[in-house]
Amino acid sequence: MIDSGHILLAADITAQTGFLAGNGAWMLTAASFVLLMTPAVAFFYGGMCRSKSILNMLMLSAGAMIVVSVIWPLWGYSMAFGTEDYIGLFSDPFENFLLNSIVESHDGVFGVVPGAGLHPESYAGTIDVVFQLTFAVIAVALISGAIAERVKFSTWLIFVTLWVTFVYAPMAHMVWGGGLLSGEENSVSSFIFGGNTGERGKWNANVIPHDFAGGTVVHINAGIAALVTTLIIGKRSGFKKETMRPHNLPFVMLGAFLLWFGWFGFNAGSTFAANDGAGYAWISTSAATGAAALGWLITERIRDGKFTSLGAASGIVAGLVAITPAADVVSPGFAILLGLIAGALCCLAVGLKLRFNYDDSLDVVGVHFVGGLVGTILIGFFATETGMFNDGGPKQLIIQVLIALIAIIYSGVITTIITFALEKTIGWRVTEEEEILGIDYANHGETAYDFVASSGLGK
Amino acid sequence: MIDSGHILLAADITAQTGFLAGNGAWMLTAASFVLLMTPAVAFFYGGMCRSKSILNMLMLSAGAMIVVSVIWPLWGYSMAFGTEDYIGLFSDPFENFLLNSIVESHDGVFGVVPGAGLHPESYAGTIDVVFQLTFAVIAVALISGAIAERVKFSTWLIFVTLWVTFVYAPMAHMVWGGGLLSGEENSVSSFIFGGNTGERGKWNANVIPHDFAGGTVVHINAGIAALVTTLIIGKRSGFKKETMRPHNLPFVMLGAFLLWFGWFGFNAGSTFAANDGAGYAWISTSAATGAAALGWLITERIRDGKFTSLGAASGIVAGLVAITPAADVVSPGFAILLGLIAGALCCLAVGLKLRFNYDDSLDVVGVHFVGGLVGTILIGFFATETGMFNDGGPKQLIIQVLIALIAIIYSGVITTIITFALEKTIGWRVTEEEEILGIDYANHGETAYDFVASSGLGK
Amino acid sequence: MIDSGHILLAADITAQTGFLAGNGAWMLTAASFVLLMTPAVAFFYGGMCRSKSILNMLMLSAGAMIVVSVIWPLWGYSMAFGTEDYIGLFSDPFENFLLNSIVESHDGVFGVVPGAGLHPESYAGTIDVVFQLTFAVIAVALISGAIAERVKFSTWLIFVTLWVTFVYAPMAHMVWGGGLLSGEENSVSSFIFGGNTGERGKWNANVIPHDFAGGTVVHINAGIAALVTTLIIGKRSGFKKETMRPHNLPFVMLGAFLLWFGWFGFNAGSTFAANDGAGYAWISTSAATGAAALGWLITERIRDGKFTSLGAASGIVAGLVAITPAADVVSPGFAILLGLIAGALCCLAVGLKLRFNYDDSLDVVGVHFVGGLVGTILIGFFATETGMFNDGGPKQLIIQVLIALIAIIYSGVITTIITFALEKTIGWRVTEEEEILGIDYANHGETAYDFVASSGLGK
Amino acid sequence: MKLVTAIIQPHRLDDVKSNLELTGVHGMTASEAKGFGRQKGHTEIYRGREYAVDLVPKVRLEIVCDDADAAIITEVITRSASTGKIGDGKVWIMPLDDVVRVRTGEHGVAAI
Amino acid sequence: MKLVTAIIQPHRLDDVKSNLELTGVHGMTASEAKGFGRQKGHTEIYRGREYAVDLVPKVRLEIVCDDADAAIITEVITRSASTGKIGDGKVWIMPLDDVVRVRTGEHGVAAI
Amino acid sequence: MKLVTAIIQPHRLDDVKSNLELTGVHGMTASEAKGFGRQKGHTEIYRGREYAVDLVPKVRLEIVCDDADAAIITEVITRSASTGKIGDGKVWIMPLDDVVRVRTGEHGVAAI
Ligand SMILES: Nc1ncnc2c1ncn2[C@@H]1O[C@H](COP(=O)(O)OP(=O)(O)O)[C@@H](O)[C@H]1O
Ligand SMILES: Nc1ncnc2c1ncn2[C@@H]1O[C@H](COP(=O)(O)OP(=O)(O)O)[C@@H](O)[C@H]1O
Ligand SMILES: Nc1ncnc2c1ncn2[C@@H]1O[C@H](COP(=O)(O)OP(=O)(O)O)[C@@H](O)[C@H]1O
Repeated sequence: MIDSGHILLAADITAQTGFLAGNGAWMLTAASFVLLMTPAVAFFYGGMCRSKSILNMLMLSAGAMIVVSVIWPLWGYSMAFGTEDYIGLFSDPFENFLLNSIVESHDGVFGVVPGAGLHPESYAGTIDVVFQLTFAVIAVALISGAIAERVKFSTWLIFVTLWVTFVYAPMAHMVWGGGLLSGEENSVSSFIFGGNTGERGKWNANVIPHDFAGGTVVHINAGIAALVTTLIIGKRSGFKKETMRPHNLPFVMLGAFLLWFGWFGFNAGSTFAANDGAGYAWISTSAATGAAALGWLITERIRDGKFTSLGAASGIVAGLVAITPAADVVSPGFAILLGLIAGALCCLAVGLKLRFNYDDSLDVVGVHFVGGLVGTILIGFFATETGMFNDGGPKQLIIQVLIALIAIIYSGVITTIITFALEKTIGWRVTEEEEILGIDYANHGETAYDFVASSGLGK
Repeated sequence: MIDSGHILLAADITAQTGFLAGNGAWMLTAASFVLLMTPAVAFFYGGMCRSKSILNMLMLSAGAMIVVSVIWPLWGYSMAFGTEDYIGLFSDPFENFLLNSIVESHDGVFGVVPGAGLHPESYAGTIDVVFQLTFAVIAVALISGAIAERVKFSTWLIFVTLWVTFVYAPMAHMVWGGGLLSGEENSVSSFIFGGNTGERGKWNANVIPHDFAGGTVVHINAGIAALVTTLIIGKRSGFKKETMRPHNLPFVMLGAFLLWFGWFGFNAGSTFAANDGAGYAWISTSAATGAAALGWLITERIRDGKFTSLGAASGIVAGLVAITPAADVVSPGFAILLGLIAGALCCLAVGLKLRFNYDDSLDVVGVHFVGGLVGTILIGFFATETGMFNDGGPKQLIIQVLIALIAIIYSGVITTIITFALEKTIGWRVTEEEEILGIDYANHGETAYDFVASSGLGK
Repeated sequence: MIDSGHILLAADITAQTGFLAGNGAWMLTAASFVLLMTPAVAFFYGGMCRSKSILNMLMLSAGAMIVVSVIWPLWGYSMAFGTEDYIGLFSDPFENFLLNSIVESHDGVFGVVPGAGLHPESYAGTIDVVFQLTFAVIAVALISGAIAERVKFSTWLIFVTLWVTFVYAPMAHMVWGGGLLSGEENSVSSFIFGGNTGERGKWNANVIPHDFAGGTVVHINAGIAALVTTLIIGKRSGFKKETMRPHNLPFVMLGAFLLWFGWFGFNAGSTFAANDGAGYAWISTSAATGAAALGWLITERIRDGKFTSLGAASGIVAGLVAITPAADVVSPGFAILLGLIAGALCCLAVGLKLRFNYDDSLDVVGVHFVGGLVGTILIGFFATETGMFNDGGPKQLIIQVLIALIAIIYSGVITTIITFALEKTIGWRVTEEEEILGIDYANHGETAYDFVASSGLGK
Repeated sequence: MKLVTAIIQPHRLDDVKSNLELTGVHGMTASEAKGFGRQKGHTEIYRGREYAVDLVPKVRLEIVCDDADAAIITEVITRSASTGKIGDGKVWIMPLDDVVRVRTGEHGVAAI
Repeated sequence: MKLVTAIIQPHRLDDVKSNLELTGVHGMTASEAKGFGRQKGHTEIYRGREYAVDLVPKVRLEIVCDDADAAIITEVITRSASTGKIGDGKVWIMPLDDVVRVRTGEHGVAAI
Repeated sequence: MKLVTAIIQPHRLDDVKSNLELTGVHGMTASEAKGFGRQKGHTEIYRGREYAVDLVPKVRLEIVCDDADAAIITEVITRSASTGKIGDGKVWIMPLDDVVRVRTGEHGVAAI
């Protein structure tokens, strides 16, 4: 007699672990792509500063990569994606301190995510750590654009540590780790719209907030933090008097191109599987990005008479940001519409800082905060099943606005506390004279370029 | 009693969908790599222009990415890879308008390509859309090198739309979508060499034109379009009087390096599966590329006495182009030979424009047209089974020459019509004065670099 | 009666080949990533030279890519990974000349590695060729940093050929191909510590030297070769008199960032499977890299008072190098420790050349040799099961020191012979006048940048 | 006629320029320069090695003017460029034989 | 001896240079400069903000010559550099005490 | 007072500078220049096309000094900059009316 159960099982496990390899391959790739986005941001921002500040700009991003690479395995991942939940805000930083339970194999097998069982969306737990790591890196790196050309590098390193610990990891937990802003039983959404316990004790919320790849967790979060820090830290010497044009627009373009590339890891990676859904997210992402660049360029052409390259680069980023929360739930047509709207709005939004007189130096608020908000809210209209334009009623819209608001408040408050604490202790700014001479020399004792050394004039 | 059929089926489906993940992972990656090739082209070309034109050069490529990202999901993919065929030239643009049938899942499952059934070469249909999208982007972006430093950005955006619609999508359909230049029943090849209907009604042509990853569809096509557009649009002010040296050769190298990198997606991705064939294509690609760079460098050394870096970069690209149609059917030895020939020939070919007095500014004709032709034709000699040097007789060679010819005629004629139409309506060129002052300022109101702002001389 | 064996088998094979796709997808990606590391090195080094030498620096790396792409399929792979072993040093270069047996499919199926049977770590043999190719390319490219700004390009091309043939391929064979420095029966380790023949005739060594991704094969090997070549070739004109500052630090950062990115292919690819182990290696790699950059920056801050960007870039590379041999056997905690140590030590080590008066121009010895050594030796302390800090006793440490020593001697001796032979025949150096005027013009007849052509002063 | 040449701190250029315009100077030529003097340069550090940069960025201004205006122009520049710190620069005045406007061929004061 | 200094439009350099060679001038020194004058600059736009660039790229030429040649050199430059558009530049002539050729140490006219 | 202007080979700058310091010169202004003269430029090759670069990189030095020092400064520069090869450059001396130190407003020799 043959043991059919056993046959099925054996074949099945092998087969299912076949998925592990496929999904793992894509998630390893996606994690690498997302890691590359931070250097991309570095060049996007670096090209936009003056030539006396590019090294520092690159170093702010590099500093984020360096510090978060160390603290994420220490306690960051554990705080965001541990199993215990503290009042919906974060999980235990010591549960997986130094990833101890994740990097231990049990009978030669490491754990997989999501959940415990093997299914077509599973992949190795160690890979999840690295994928999530790269999101934390870029989130904090984004903030640096708002406070460019004026802050002490040492203060920044400490800020990165505190912000990832007290703002990013909790926010990731709240939205993606089953906390307050998720659709779990103890979430705001369940509190308002209710839900019920389904089979196997799984909670089914009536309305589930949607943040596919980080519109709230990454962009609204970093965007509001950018606003707060620049308000506290203050303006650059010469703000609004000098125009401070970008010193190297090809670098800005390089950054935007690499962001576009890396963002496929960000969005198509956020399906956690190399399946049709990933392809779907890739399509939305590129459609929205192209449309947003068009939206920005057209707005510029009407207002200023030119299609600028800085506008194209900015529009690309605005589109990528806006589609981030929505890439898995908007059809290609709505993706294009969402992109057009985001591009035009962000183009107008970058002017706000002049009106309201805050020095968001490289427009993190105008692009990431506004873009993130646009995408998060438009889900309420465009989402395939739950959006108002798809007969979904207003509930999705309401919850989208709500999670955005709560995220703004949480991030705004905690970032304020951190930034103030640093201001009052070690201080944020280099001296005005150092700033005028160039932050590169002040912080790093270096200057970026020397094209004339061969002429003997380099020294 | 156990139901063995069911066991087999269950295990089998799970297993086969295991492939989906593996192939999907590679195809998502490959698509991202190919998308990166367009920025690579942008820097390859941008470094070659004068410093007053680099932004525009980058924008021509960015414009291609932006526009095609929007029109491909609208009607482009449908025209190229729909199921209906119109006189072998294209398929119905409305069949899959906005990808409507592709992004709809049926019982939770999206379609796969190729074909309907699951087999080891299957992968998700949504991923096919994005992989094909990236080819359309780079094909049209390549053309920009021929008309560098002188055209209006707005005209270019319209050209991109028309060319992808009326030239690229049809060409992709003809060769890869079962049209005139394929091996299907209604193809030129079947008309000439015949064929027969095999099992399950599948057509078996006696001779099948071979264009693995786009020697004809991308390179010959873009190359001839480049020639046509530059002839119609005319020369740059100062052509042949001034030498117009590259302003940033490290950018040219950066572009060439990124092209080499991205091209693994182009070629190893064109097996549509993460299998041995992909590895095989990777081997041919790198072998031919190395050999072509050597071929170009040696030719230069003999003729000019130096191994130039521009030559190395150009040779790399020439090799990548030439191996594109052939990477799956030439042995490593023949790949090296093919590369050497392509490198040497392209090195000589870039001089033609001076003799025949057309301003193919950055040598799109000399590299892509000639390189694509070399690879397409050498298949007739080198191909593993059907090439003359492998006892294959002359039929493959004849069909290769034929499809190249037909592609040249089709692309040449339609591109001429489009280019002329634009010339007679909105016009192509900026004014001569604007051109001399710099296309960057004329089109975009920007200048690329400002290394002296800190010296106060930036304004 | 159903044939359960058959069911199992059929399902199993399909399932297992499911792995092939998943692993293949990741290995194709990893190979592409590693290939990108050589351009990354090119920019890392290129930015560090003076503006009159960057093209040459880029060309030394490009030359490595070009030449090795051709010789690897010819005889390189066969020498390193063939089945025959010659006195533990290399295998038969003609066994797989032009990869003849690898690119031939047998009954439609190409071979897989590792081993003959299909198991979850299998992937296509053709993909192994390309993955290994990329390692050979970067190993030789690294050396170029030590002899920057002064050597003839033609001599370099010949050196690349000889070094990969007589140093790299044998070293890869010795460590990874079952040679002297492996754990096989005929290895040094088995000679000293013994072992026994296990089931199915497989040899089990008592102590197995550990070089995960190339601490010995790539970094110690290239590092010692760098020292030897610079000693023989001699110093740059002006060494120690002029300080020769980096001309383009953003390029240095670009290189370091791309190295970090590509290194995930290097390390996470060296598990040869898209599994948890790959994620594990990714975690160690990023943790050690972040920590090493911190280690370098802190050392600099204490000694020089500044956190330099060149220091951050160098620390990143030092960390990547040091974790390379160890990434699969150190816990995240030890990875951080290893990184800190490597960063600090390498920071101090780059000063040695001034004390001992050799012109290791861009610090290949200080970073790759020292970093590779640190990682290789610390395995003896930190390794999960065999390290002294994990109750492993001193045997692992002893064997690690030993393989490092043998590698140093082998590489040192053969590189000396090759370098001397070239010195005495075609010669290495351009003339001093050419060197002062700039190696770019001397070797390539070009200059890198022309930002002023529009001012008419470019010529 | 005179040629007034001024070596000034780069960040003073804007003020100098606008004050000169107020004084009625409608043309000048500027260029990059590197100064060497009492003001010491700075030290950059690359992989632990110090690199002394003793040439300091300056801007050179050249203004052709009528004999009578030289003094006042010198005065305006000196006043607007001065920060009181070492390294503020120099102004010097040279005699000119003639000046020509390229566009028209006009000579002398008419060409300024 | 005289020093003739010319500020010209960058794109006229080639013509000026070849015409000077025809006139028998075998040496000169050129450098980058930025001009400010009647010719207005341009406005660049970055994220909607305008950025006025009022310094215009120019080339400065310096030619040391015998007293007798100054006029003709000035004439040749003026003629070859002129496009008739505002911004064509200036030429000015200054007296020199002496000139030395570095290579040989020759003084005066022999050094030119 | 005098203005000594020197056009020299870029790689001689370090030596010239230190010798001038030894001679007691404590200030000078340097700038990039491109020379055209007997020394011929070089030919670069791009995709087979030759590109003649006939402007050679030079450094221009300007030193304001007391009348009495002009000759010795000229002498020191000439000596330290000379390599004996064509293209070593020129030094020329011009009369100055006055010089002012921006920081203090001092005039004449006191300002140097
Ligand atoms: N003798 C000189 N000849 C020409 N330029 C000089 C001379 N001395 C100083 N300079 C220029 O003036 C600048 C300021 O001089 P410095 O001695 O540093 O300060 P200060 O003039 O305030 O005493 C220098 O950087 C240099 O460009
Ligand atoms: N007074 C001046 N002193 C020095 N250079 C001047 C002066 N006036 C003009 N220039 C130079 O001549 C250039 C052309 O002058 P501009 O007034 O624009 O036109 P034009 O000389 O044709 O009337 C300016 O850009 C500037 O470089
Ligand atoms: N008549 C001139 N006026 C101004 N500068 C000159 C003149 N002749 C030569 N020069 C400068 O001197 C440099 C050297 O002159 P060149 O004729 O090449 O060699 P040499 O002075 O050794 O004979 C030139 O590159 C140029 O910068």
